[in-house]
Amino acid sequence: MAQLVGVMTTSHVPSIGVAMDTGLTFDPYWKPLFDGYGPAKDFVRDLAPDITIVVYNDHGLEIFLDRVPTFGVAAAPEYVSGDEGWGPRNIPAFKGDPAFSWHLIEHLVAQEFDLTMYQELQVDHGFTVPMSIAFGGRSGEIAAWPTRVVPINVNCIQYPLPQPRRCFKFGQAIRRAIDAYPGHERVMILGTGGMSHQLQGERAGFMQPAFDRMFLDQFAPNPQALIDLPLGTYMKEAGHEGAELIMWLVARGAMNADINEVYRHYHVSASLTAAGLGCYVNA
Amino acid sequence: MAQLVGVMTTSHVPSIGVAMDTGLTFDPYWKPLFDGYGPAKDFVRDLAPDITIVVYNDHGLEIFLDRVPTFGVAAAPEYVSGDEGWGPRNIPAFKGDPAFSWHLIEHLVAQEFDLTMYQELQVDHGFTVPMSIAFGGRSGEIAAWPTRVVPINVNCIQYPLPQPRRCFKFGQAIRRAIDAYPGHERVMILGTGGMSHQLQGERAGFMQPAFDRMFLDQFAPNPQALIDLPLGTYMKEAGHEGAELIMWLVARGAMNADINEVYRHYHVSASLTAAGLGCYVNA
Amino acid sequence: MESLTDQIEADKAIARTLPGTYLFDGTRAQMNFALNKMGMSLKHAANRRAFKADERGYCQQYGLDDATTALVLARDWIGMVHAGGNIFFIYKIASVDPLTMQHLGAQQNGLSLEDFRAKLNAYRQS
Amino acid sequence: MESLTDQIEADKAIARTLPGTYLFDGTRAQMNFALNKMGMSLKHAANRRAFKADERGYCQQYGLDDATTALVLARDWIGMVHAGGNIFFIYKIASVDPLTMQHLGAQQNGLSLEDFRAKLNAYRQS
Ligand SMILES: [Fe+3]
Ligand SMILES: [Fe+3]
Repeated sequence: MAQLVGVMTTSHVPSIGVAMDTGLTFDPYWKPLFDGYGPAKDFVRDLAPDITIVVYNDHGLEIFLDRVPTFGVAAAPEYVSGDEGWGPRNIPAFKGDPAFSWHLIEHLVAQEFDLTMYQELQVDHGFTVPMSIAFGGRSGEIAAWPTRVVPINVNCIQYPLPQPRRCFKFGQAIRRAIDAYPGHERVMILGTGGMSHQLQGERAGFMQPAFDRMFLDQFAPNPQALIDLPLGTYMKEAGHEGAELIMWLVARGAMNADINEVYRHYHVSASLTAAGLGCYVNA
Repeated sequence: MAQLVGVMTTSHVPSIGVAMDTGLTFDPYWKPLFDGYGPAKDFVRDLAPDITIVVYNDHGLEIFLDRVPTFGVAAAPEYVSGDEGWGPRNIPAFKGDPAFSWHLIEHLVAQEFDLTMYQELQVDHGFTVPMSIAFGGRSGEIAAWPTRVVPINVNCIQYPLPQPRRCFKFGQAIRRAIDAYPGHERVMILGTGGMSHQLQGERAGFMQPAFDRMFLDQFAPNPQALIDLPLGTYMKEAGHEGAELIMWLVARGAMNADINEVYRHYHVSASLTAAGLGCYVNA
Repeated sequence: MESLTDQIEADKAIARTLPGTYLFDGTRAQMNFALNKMGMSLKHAANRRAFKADERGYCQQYGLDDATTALVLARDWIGMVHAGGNIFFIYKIASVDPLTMQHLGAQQNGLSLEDFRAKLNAYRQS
Repeated sequence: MESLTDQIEADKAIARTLPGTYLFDGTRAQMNFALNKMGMSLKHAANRRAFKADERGYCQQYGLDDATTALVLARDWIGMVHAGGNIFFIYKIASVDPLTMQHLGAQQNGLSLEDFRAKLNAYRQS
């Protein structure tokens, strides 16, 4: 069977992508953030995943308000960085794994998750920035991705978002599907989004490091405390867009009850976003 | 609270729409089918629903294989008949009820159904033909629809389809949402699709009246027997496309355990499809 | 205890072993995406006109391989199904002619339209 | 026992009572669909060029009302949010100029860019 070898969680912010793509990672503003990514890159390199499941949300590249899916799983042979309005990122295309994706889809629908199934999908900064952080060099540079990918998108733009509890269960179901895959692939999950940030309204720029630190403290030993929080509380404590933290809960749900935190980094801020990162393995 | 006043279930076939729209309903081939619709029209007229929830599947009008949702609920102000390849049907537009639709969406996502939410949607024969059967005159003719509508689509074109069990639970969740609506609307559910038919492969034209009659016999008193059948069995006994019967199970799930069958009609065949219809009320 | 995978495979196996049936799952959905996409495009009247004006060119524009293009030009429905066509998308090709689903059913069965209709009508006795 | 509706309403009430926050639920999603659709269209470079060439005409083409068109022309981000704009779709309008999310944050706060950046940087102490 395939094996879940580890999880990395990280914020995703367009300007982190811009900093990487325009050579600003040694700039005084950005250096503390990128310095903090080093050990995570080592962690991911040592995990050497054959397949990386990226749990992210689309921010208006592929999903508009005419049709918003709660959960989507993609099964395309390839995914490219799309144009969100400021041109696509100049990065290599991502190779998919349709056989693994369809296995996931079949096992998730059988477990009563009402997915949208994609055979064509472009990916936005929510996907590409975490991939560059995880797999790219100091400035995100990379000639070819050393892993196949499965994009899984979660609705974070239009209420009702899926409940934290549902996201955690979704992760549990993903894990069952990984364990049931008849291959020997090493699988990593990249949980993205958050931490505290708000982009819209007079409250734009709101962050709350105390809440983020609580979230990071509870994530490994006591996820139940995080699952029990209502979405409204996420929006209150982490900002209207900080509710993206539900995607970290998908990744947590896929892990064992007991996990070890290998590395943590927290930096305020990347533009309007409090940038957190964690590396975890099953205990 | 709003009230579920009744359910009608019916097959949906493009050629039934063509027969209505081209004045063929008194033609010897079509007359027995349309004669059978009469009592159902009376049933629906007496129910006088303010809102009709139409559970149907899209057949390549709005949904292509690039992006297939398992369950979708629409919240548009209006829905028009779309062009499936032979021109749109010349029928009035359907008025939506966004407030009711959003209530449904919020209550379904809270019950862990991972919906796709639509704010723009055209409807195909899967939706329009049952509406004409239920609300139109002898030949489907109608000047304006006497009900607001909520389209709910269910994936019936790409495996994995949702399991029969999941469809029934979806119906149960829809019922809870109807009961929780703070209005006095009379709500009808129109469950569409089936009965036995197969369109693709050398087995095209397959029908199985014995299975359909069993399904109709069990539908009211013993839906559990139908829920327990795997999807593969539906495809075997009712044909590859006959698995659309899962949408009848959504409607059944929304009703009480005890229901009364008010009317039943079964006609073999409308083109390649065994055409069944049922009218039900809670006991 | 039967595993989740066993349940899924058992379910698919029923449909996969039916004669003349091609379970439209992920495997088939990938098989000829271009053909189905071309069919889907014909929901637009302007595209139907373009297809009629130059069927071969239209197929090439949608990236169909030569074998699939030949099936489209020959209106070989069962061939298209074997090649990964989904009935709802290839039916849009038929609608251009226009042909009905009965024509597609007859051709897939290797029957004349008349014989296929007789076969359908025979169910009335059952 | 708290009903499902009570739970949903309680959840939304938290977000709805936050100062300077506009829960993007169905009510807001309906409020100005045209504005968000226009913003979404700017993911295509050709549309960005068309917008730049004639902003007012472009807004009219997407069915924006006069009040909303005025907000777009004035780059009044907080006005657009109040009018039902979703930040991810109106951000595509900003990207044409180009402005960054910091510009939008500053304007929504009624601050200069410099003061807004100072506000963000102040979180480093916490
Ligand atoms: Fe995000
Ligand atoms: Fe159908």
